[in-house]
Amino acid sequence: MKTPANEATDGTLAHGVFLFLLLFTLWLLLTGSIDPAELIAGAMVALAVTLISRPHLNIFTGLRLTPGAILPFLSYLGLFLVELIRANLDMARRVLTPSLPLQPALVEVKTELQSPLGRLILANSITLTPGTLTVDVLEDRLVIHWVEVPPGLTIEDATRSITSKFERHLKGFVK
Amino acid sequence: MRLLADIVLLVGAAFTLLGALGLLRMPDVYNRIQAGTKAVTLGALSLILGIGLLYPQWWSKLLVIALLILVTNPLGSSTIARALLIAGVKPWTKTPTTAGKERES
Amino acid sequence: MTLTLLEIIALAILGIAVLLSLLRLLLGPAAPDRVVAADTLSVITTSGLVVLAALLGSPLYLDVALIYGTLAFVGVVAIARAIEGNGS
Amino acid sequence: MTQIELWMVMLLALMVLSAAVMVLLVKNHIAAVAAASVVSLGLALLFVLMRAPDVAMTEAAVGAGLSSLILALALRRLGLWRVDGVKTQVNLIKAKGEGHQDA
Repeated sequence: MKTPANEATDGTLAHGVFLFLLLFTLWLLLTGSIDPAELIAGAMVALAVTLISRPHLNIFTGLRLTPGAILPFLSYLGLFLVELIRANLDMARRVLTPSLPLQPALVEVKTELQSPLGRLILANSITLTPGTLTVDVLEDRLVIHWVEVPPGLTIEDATRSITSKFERHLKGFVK
Repeated sequence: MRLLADIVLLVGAAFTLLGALGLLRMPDVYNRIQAGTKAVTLGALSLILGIGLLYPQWWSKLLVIALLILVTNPLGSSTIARALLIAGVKPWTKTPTTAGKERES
Repeated sequence: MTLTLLEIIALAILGIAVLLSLLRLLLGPAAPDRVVAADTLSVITTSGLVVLAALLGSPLYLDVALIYGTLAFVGVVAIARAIEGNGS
Repeated sequence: MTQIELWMVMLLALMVLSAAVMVLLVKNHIAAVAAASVVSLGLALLFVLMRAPDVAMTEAAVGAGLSSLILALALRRLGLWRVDGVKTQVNLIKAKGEGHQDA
């Protein structure tokens, strides 16, 4: 899916190629056959969609399309799956405890990611990890609803314990 | 193979049930969104994994459905939560606390 | 396809989950609770459609799940935009 | 139709009927839109159980997507949405002693 051949610094051509490959892969997955007619039709449709939507679709420009981005992406996926399962066990424990151990509050954390795509992935990851739900994104801060807030919490503590572990990996492949 | 797929299906159904139970038991809207989103997402993913073990020839379409659920479900929940916060629904707190930097909206 | 005991149990658990979410939809003290319950029900239904496709043994039914998942998301976002109000 | 499918049809019929009755009874407009989308969800599942995937696809597209989109955007344009229990709104229904808390 990554295009190691395209290391263009400005990124427009590389991102166009990335969008084309993404749409073409989606076509292949949906049809589920590698008949030559299907391949040609899929390539034409994907090319048309890429050409039409590329000037208006800016969300993928946040991606870093270098070969070194693959390793952080894979380690991010691994961390995300582990956190997803931990979140569910944690939520199961809370739901099944008769007294409902909850101490919810809204907290704000800072993020260092600049691009909209990076913030989108970060917000999605936070929503699926233990006890947290992204409520709003304001400039470089995220408003988070936290199920169990430890007493005496500052914004740096919250940033460290919620976003840092994802940002370390995310910085490798998004801006 | 059949046994493994059945166990994965059972785990998925159990997580979905936990999500629905959380939806029923939690005290306010934001906590309900949390319980519903997390448990139901993992439940749907493992149900799809179990079906993929039963019918390996369907993997491509099942992969698309799994990615769709993984992307859209947290986004939809966050959108609802944001809309409720903008509309002025206050989150429930057990005791008035100054923990965290609370937001006056 | 013939079902094993474990699969029947899994189906029954899914049915109970649908019933509990439906209960929250019917009881929900205020409108936001009902919206959240409808959202959760739509995701449970998407996975339920996949299970039904396996039960009926035809990949045609997977397309229904795909379309349903996409359009339920669109509906949820539209409802959320309505809750936000007219840009106030 | 096997025994299991019969049980599923009964569950779905319960779901569709109760959601449809709720659309009529509930006072809040957005809650009614959400309940209407649940009705079309149950109908799509029923069509799948009756071996009609094309009808189910259309029902899913129109019922879950388009109708809730159009209704929600119309409600937004009309400004008919109020969150219960905030703002300065007096909850008249609750004051009269009826069961619903919806405004």
